[in-house]
Parts: sequence; C-alpha cells; structure tokens
Amino acid sequence: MKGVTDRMSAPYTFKLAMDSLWKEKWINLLSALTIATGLLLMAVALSVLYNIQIATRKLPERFVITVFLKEGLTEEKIRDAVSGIKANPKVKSAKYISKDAAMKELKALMKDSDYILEGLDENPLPASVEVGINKEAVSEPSVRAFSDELRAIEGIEDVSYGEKLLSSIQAIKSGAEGIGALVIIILSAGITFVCYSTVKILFYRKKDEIETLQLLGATKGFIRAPFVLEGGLIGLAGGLAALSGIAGLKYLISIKLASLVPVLQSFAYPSAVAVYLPVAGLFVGLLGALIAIGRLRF
Amino acid sequence: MKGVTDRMSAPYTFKLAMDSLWKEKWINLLSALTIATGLLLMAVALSVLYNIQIATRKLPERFVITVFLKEGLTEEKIRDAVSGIKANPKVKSAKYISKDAAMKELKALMKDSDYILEGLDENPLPASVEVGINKEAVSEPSVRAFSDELRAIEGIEDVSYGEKLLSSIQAIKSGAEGIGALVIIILSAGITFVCYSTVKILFYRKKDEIETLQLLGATKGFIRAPFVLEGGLIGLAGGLAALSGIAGLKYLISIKLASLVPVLQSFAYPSAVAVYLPVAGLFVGLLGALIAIGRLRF
Amino acid sequence: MIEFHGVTKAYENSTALRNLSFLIEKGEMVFITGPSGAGKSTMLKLMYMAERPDEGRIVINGTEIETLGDSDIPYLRRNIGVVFQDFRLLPRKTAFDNVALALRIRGMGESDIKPLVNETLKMVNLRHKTDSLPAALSGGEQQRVVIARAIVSEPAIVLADEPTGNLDPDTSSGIMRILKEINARGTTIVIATHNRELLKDTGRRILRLDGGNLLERGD
Amino acid sequence: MIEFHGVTKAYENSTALRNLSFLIEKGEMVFITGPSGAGKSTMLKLMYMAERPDEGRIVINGTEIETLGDSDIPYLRRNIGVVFQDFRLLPRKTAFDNVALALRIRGMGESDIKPLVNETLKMVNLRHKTDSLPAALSGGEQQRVVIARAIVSEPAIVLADEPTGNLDPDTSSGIMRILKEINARGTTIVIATHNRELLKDTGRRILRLDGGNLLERGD
Ligand SMILES: Nc1ncnc2c1ncn2[C@@H]1O[C@H](COP(=O)(O)OP(=O)(O)OP(=O)(O)O)[C@@H](O)[C@H]1O
Ligand SMILES: Nc1ncnc2c1ncn2[C@@H]1O[C@H](COP(=O)(O)OP(=O)(O)OP(=O)(O)O)[C@@H](O)[C@H]1O
Ligand SMILES: [Mg+2]
Ligand SMILES: [Mg+2]
Repeated sequence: MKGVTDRMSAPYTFKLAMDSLWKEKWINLLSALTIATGLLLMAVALSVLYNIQIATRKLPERFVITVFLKEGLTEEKIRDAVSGIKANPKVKSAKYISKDAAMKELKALMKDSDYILEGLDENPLPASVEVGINKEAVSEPSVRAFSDELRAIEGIEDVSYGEKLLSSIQAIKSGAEGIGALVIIILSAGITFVCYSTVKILFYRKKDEIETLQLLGATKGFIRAPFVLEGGLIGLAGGLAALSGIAGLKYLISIKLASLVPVLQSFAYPSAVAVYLPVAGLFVGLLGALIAIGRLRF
Repeated sequence: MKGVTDRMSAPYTFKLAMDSLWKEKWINLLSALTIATGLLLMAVALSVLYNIQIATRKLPERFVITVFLKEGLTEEKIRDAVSGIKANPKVKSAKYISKDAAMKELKALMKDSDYILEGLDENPLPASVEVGINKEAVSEPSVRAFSDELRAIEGIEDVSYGEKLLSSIQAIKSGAEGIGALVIIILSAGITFVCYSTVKILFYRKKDEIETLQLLGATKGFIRAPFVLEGGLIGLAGGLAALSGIAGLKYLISIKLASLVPVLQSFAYPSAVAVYLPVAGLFVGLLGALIAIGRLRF
Repeated sequence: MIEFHGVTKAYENSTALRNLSFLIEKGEMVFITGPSGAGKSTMLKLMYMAERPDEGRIVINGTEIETLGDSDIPYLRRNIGVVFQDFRLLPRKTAFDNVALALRIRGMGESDIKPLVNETLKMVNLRHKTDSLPAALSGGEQQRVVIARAIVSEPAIVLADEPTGNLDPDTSSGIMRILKEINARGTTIVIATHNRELLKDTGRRILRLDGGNLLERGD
Repeated sequence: MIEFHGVTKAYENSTALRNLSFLIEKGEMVFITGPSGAGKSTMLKLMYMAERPDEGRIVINGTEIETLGDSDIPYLRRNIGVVFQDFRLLPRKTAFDNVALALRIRGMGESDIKPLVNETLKMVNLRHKTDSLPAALSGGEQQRVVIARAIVSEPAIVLADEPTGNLDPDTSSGIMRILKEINARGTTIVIATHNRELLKDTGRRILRLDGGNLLERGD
C-alpha cells in the first residue's frame, strides 16, 4: 500500500459531498432555505435603501438659487451675466426670467386681484436668473461660497437661496445614509452568522464520523474538502432560492401591489445586484463551512 | 412496577432540559444567538419603520390652506368668517392675515424693490386666513370636500391649497406604509423560519436518542416536553440577548453615532416594544420546537 | 406470554424470518441461537415492536399486537426490558441516568429511583462508574449498564440480545446468575446468543434459527 | 514493530494502565486478554494514537510517537488497520463504501478499489450485503464489515478489539483463519479478546491484563 500518492481524487470528493447532501436532503434543504431567507432579507433591505437613495438623490435637483439682476441692464450685459453664471462649473442650468416674466408670475400668484398691478407705471420687479446647480455642490458651505462667486459677476444685484430647505435636504440625505449603513452592517453580520451556525450545526452533527475518519488515517484535507463543498453547494442553493424569491417578490410588487400602493410603481429594482445572490450564497456557505471546520484537531 | 402513575414530574422535565442545554452549551448558544440575530434584525426594522412613520406623520402638519376673504368686509363679518372656519371640526388652527399684514409680507418678499409698492394708492392684496387642518383630514378627497364647505361660509372669496404638495404627502405616506408592511411580513416569515429550522436541526440531531426513548416505552409527552422546554429556553435566551443587543445599539447610536450623523439625534426608540423581545423569543422558540416535533411517530 | 403464529418478516431485499410459530410460557427462560444473520435480533425486535410482522400474529403478555394503536405501544413496552445488541445508551447521560431513565419513563419518583438504580448498578459491578458517561466506559462496562437498564424496572419480560458479547467469561456467568435469579422470581426471559458457554448445560429450551427458519423447537 | 516502555495511562478518575513494558516483533500475532475494564482497549488505543500516554515511550513501526506532529499522525495510521470494539461504521455509507473508505483515504484510484473491496467482502461472507447500510445489517454482519475495512488496505499492523464478540463460533473461526493467513504473509496482528475459544491452543503469545497491570508477558 506504500507509495500510493496522497492526492485525493476531486470527483470522489464531489461524489462524497453529493451523497451526503442527498442522504440528508431534508435537513440540507432546511439549511439552504435558512440561508435563502437571510439573503432575501438582505436583498430586500438593499432594495429599500437603494430606493431611499434614489429618492434623496432627486431632492437636490429641486434646489434652485435665484440671482437678481441689477436694474436697467442692456440686453448684452444681461447675456454676459447669464453666460458668466453658466461658466461656473457648479452650474447645471440657468434660466433667465425677464422683468415682464416676473410680473406675469406675480400676477398669476395674485390671481383675481392682479388688476391692482395694472396701476403701476413701471414694472417694479427685478429680472432674475434661476440657477440649478450640480447635486455634488448642494451643501451649505459650498452653496455659500458659490453665492459669493456669483455676486462677483458684473450686473448681479443679489443672490437668494432657501437656507432652511438646504439644511433639511442635507439632514434627510445624511440620515438616510446613516440608517442605511447601520441596517446593512447589522444585516450582513446577521446573515453571516446564520450561515456560520447552519454549517456549524451541520458539521457538529457529523462529529462522530469525522473522528472515525481521523482514526482511519484521513488527512485534514480529505475530511474537510467534502464539508467545504457541501457548505458551498448549500449556500449556492440558498442563493438561487433567494434569487427566485426576489424575482417572485418583484412580480408580486410590480403586478399585484403597485395598483394598491401607487408609490410602488416607481420602485426601482437593482436587478444587476440580484444576480450576485447565488455568488453571495456560495461565498457565505464556503465561508461558514471554513470557519466551522477551522478548529479541526487530530 | 405496575400501578405507577404516568404523570411525569415537572422538575425532572426541567432538569432534563437544563442538562441537555448544558451538555451541548456551545451549540445551544449558537442557536440562541441565531434567534437573537433574527429578533435583533426585526427590532431594528421595526424601529426604522417607526421613525419613518413619525417623520411622515409630521408632514401633514406643514400642510396649510389659504382662505381669501372678500374685499371690504367689516371687522364683525371678518370675525364671523374666521369663527365660521374655526367651527369646522377638521380645523386645527386658523390664523387671520389682514390686508396690511399681507402687504408687509409681500414687501419683505420683494426686498429692496419694495419702494415700488409705495406707489400704490390702495392695498390690492386681499385679507386671508391660514388654516391648519387635523392630520386625519389631510387627504385629497377630504381636502376638496373641506374647501367646498369653506366656500359656503359668508365673506369667503376663494380657497387655495397646494394640490401637488398634498398628493406627494399622500404618496410618501402610503409608500412608507406599504414598504413597511412588506418588510415586516418578510422579516417575520424569515425569523420564524430561522427559529423553526434551528429547533428542527436541534431535534434532528437527537433522532437516535428519541428512538431509544421510544423503545424504552416513553410516551410522546415524556419525549417532547424537554424539547419544547429546551426550545423555549433557547428562544428566551435569544430574546434576552436581542434585548441587550438593542440596548447596546441604542447606546452606540445615541452616544457615539449621533454626533456624526445629526439626524440620528432625533431617532425615536420604541423602548416599550423592546421589552417584548424576550417574550417574542420564548414564543418563537416554543413554536419552532412544537412544529419541529409535530410529526413524531411511534 | 409470548406467542408467534406463522410470523414472516421481510426487509426490502431479504426475508429475515419465515413462517415462525412458537410459544413462550410465562416464567420461562428461553435461548435463541443460530449463525450471524439468522434472524435472532429480528425475532426480538418483533417482540418489543421495533418491527411489525409482514404476516402472522404475535401476542405479547395477552395483547394481540396488531390491535395496538401508536399511543398504546409505550405502555406495552413498559412490561419489557431490552438488552439491545447495539446498546443504545444515551451518549449525553451518565451510567446512573441511563439506568434511571427506565424508571423515569415509568413515572417513578426521584426518591424511589436513587436506591433502586444504585442497587442495580452494584449487581452488575458498576457502582464505581455511576457518574461516567458511556464514552468513558469500556465495552463490557457499557454492556452491563444496558443490562442494568433492562432489569431495573423489574419488567414482566426481559429480552436480551447477545448480552455477553463484550464480557469476559467470569463477568458473563455473573450476569447469567442474575438473569436466572430474576427468572426464578417469575420474569420471562429470552436470550439471543452465540456464546456456546452460555448454552452449555442450561437445561432450558433452545430455539435454533438458520436463514430465518426455526430448526428446532426445543420443546 | 510495537514497543511499550514504562507506559502509564490515566483517565480523569482512574488509572487504566500502569507502567507497561513489552515488545511485539514484526510479523508476530499476539493476544491480549483480561476481565472487563482491565485496559485492553486502552492499550490498543495507545497503539493507534487515539489516546496519548501520560508516562513512558511508545514506538510504532520504528517511529517514536511522542515526536509526531498532528499532521504526521494520518500517515502513521495508514500502516494500521483497526477493528474497533464499537465498530465505528459510517451510518450513511453502504458496506461497500465503508470498506472502500480505507482505500480512498489512502488515495487509491476507484478502478483499483472495486475489485479489492469486493474480494475482501467475499472473504468475510458479505458479498450479498455490499449495498446495505449498517442499520440494515445484523450485529455480526456489521462486525465483519469492520474486519473487512481493517484488512482491505493490507496494512503492516492489524489491531483487533474483540473482533468476534458478535459472531457465532463457526464464523469466528473463519475470521481467525483469515487473520492467521494475513499474519503468515507478514502482517503484525494484535487481538484483544475475552473469547476463551480463540485463546485455546493458539500457540501464540498471550498478554494478560488485570486492573491495568500486565500479569504475564507470555514470552
Ligand atoms: N433494517 C433492515 N433492513 C434490511 N435488512 C435487514 C435489516 N435488519 C436486518 N436485516 C437482515 O436480516 C437478516 C437477519 O438479521 P438479524 O439482525 O435478525 O440477524 P441476527 O440473527 O441477529 O444476526 P447476528 O447474530 O449477526 O446479530 C440479516 O441478513 C440482516 O442483514
Ligand atoms: N475515555 C475514558 N475516560 C475515563 N475512563 C475511561 C475512558 N476509557 C476507558 N476508561 C476506563 O478505563 C478502564 C479500562 O478501559 P478499557 O476500555 O481499556 O477496558 P477493556 O479492557 O477494553 O474492557 P472491556 O473488555 O470491557 O472492553 C475502564 O475502567 C474504563 O472505565
Ligand atoms: Mg443480532
Ligand atoms: Mg474494550
């Protein structure tokens, strides 16, 4: 018997793992479903956070700065001022609102009482520019600095923006991010732990078998390989189950629930991430198995 | 040996369960921690939802309806109109804004250009009442009906409210509720499943012992009682662990994280619910054990 | 006490017992012997209802076992003490608790259990191993715990499957002496064994099995 | 081949072996006997390194086992085939796979394994039970699977702990014949047993243990 190599045939490891999986199919199914549940929860949490992100990302778009122009500027000077504003890299859009347009708006605002404004011999409203800025620039210090830059442009009288709105956008954004990070950290720890303990229990149940294999002269590798493979396959199965669960949920939400809860119609599905679920399952299964068998002694 | 009663002494069942728990303390700790993780996730999800609820509940408070009064009303008639508005049960607050106050607001709005308004021989702005309504009434059909009621009051010219704002408040509220319900349902199913499978695996590992007990003449009750107790105790331990986990998280968030992420300062902790965590743990542990041993056959 | 009427038992791919009929009287002590795989354990399993017959009738202690529902079985089993060939000790319980289990299952109070278990462990020479777990016992010590568990509740019937396979001749004859004593007090005893020394000069009935057939009724 | 020099082994609450010294030559066939709990299994466990001695030196196949690291043990064990007193069959594997395991562990290819396993199962009269799981085998059949697993890899040393405890006399002598054959081909064999019939007229050395002491060196 001497001289026989220690290499272990990969097909046999695979066969061992498949046999073991099949012979305890119910308990393994249970483990896979546990992992699937964890991954599904993770995916749902990520999707909800993703949508919160999208929602808060749209908030800065609604933020505009009003730039009042000086009285009596020539058309050319106005054009210069507007292009001066547009030249700033933080500016996304700039819409010129003439004195007449401003008056029209005011009249619309005053509704039926607009006749009073007719009595004015001169349009008292200033011309202005509505400036939209890049969302990266939407933060209090940045906007303050930006206003100062604009004030330096010739022909500009004053700059006005909603300080209060800005700080509440800030708060909502950082709040959503903070809570999101927290939820993701806790969920990740939770799912990893569930996988670990599932594989650990799986392994624990075979303690006697492992001891026998050791007494028969099996190396650590020979003993561990099928367990790692088994853990990986269970994790993979869990990931696939989570994937189909997510697909089912998506169907349920977009077809059935969206008509009842209108905002769900605009729910965004990060499908690109969903395809990584099986990979994630495989990974946690392998990781759990490796941690679980880590302290194997002879 | 005949004539000995079949009653099983409760202290012995308890001793059996405790022995069994102690003899496999590591694996049981693992199970308890799995349940704790599930409950913790559930508690975190509930807290986040609770805070979203609070946040959206505050939104309707910012919603106001502007009621324009007819020109040239006597003070008495104005008082009648305002008290007519206040008489409506949906009204929470009503603030009268006189023509002069409206002009002052307009002047403040127009800033440095307010001199133009000096030229007016008559104040063209109407007097108005800012009406805050009870948050239960903040919904599109209810507000529309309410405006019609107000229009019927003598001395009222017109009623104006932000249709767009109203419908987005609506959408945010029902969206948060819908997603919240979905997340809670999935989490509940997930945690129950994890408990079930934890206890099932626990039970499965003792298959041989159970068979031996059956062959020795033990009744179903005798065999099951320690398992149910064990499941319950593991669940209870998990619940207690989740409780201390939540307490730890609360400390972490309110002391350490809140200074980094300001919005967390106003995070509300539903502490009253947290004390039910051990009860929930006990319940899922018992339930899981009962389901797991349900199909015991002789 | 134990009646087999034309009993046949087949497993998936082999017939373990063929058309077996015999009768064991109350208070008898009977030996079953035969080569490995002859069906001895299967015969005992039918008696303690771990297996059900495919054909034929079995009557234990006056009860037609076919008529028993699932919930009646535990109560019938309490009249039977079994020495399992594969021991079936609970690995997480001490020798004391393994033996006491037989009494706890029957609902006996803890105060009565203690002296009874200790006395029985003394009978099988294991008083010094009371608190050992099965894994910390030698093969023969484990077997004696199993024997103690089978007899501690003083059942009407004791079924012993190869009870001396792990015991040296002296310990074996000690155990046989105990079984004979119990038998003398009225307990019906059935012993399946290969041990020629046990079968020598017993003066008891010996049922010989081979390939599932009863060769010799011995009566 | 196997050397014990002043070996003492104690468990938590009892000393199983006291200051044991003996030598088993390559190619010898030695019996160990003694009452239940004498320390026979402990002695074999020291030889296959399931337990480590508290005092003294053990040399197996020229290797001082004290010097072995954890990762060397599997390779030394591959020179040893063990018939465990408690069988240690893998419950989820068939008889064939349980026997084949000994070869797979040693890295043998599947094509070589099949004929070798089948031949060995035939030697122990279990060719017809190839595909049975341990739970579907009688006690004696299980024991023969364990024996087949111990000898299939043709190890340099075979350690057999009570190998005939569940076998009838005819099957027992069949097994003994096989062991003698293997021994004649140069394998060192150590058998721990109670069975007086095995010990009769062997013409081999018998080590007698009692309470952890070696009564008779037999040489
Ligand atoms: N659960 C089972 N499934 C299939 N076959 C079985 C099962 N149990 C036993 N057998 C087969 O039935 C036959 C009789 O088995 P049994 O255990 O009754 O033999 P035995 O006389 O007790 O043998 P031994 O002396 O070796 O213990 C054997 O061939 C065995 O392989
Ligand atoms: N793991 C252990 N822990 C504590 N004590 C043990 C352990 N293993 C064996 N013993 C004790 O050591 C003594 C010798 O045991 P061993 O198994 O070597 O006996 P043996 O000669 O093989 O007996 P048998 O013939 O009954 O198999 C016994 O008293 C036993 O209780
Ligand atoms: Mg048998
Ligand atoms: Mg032994």
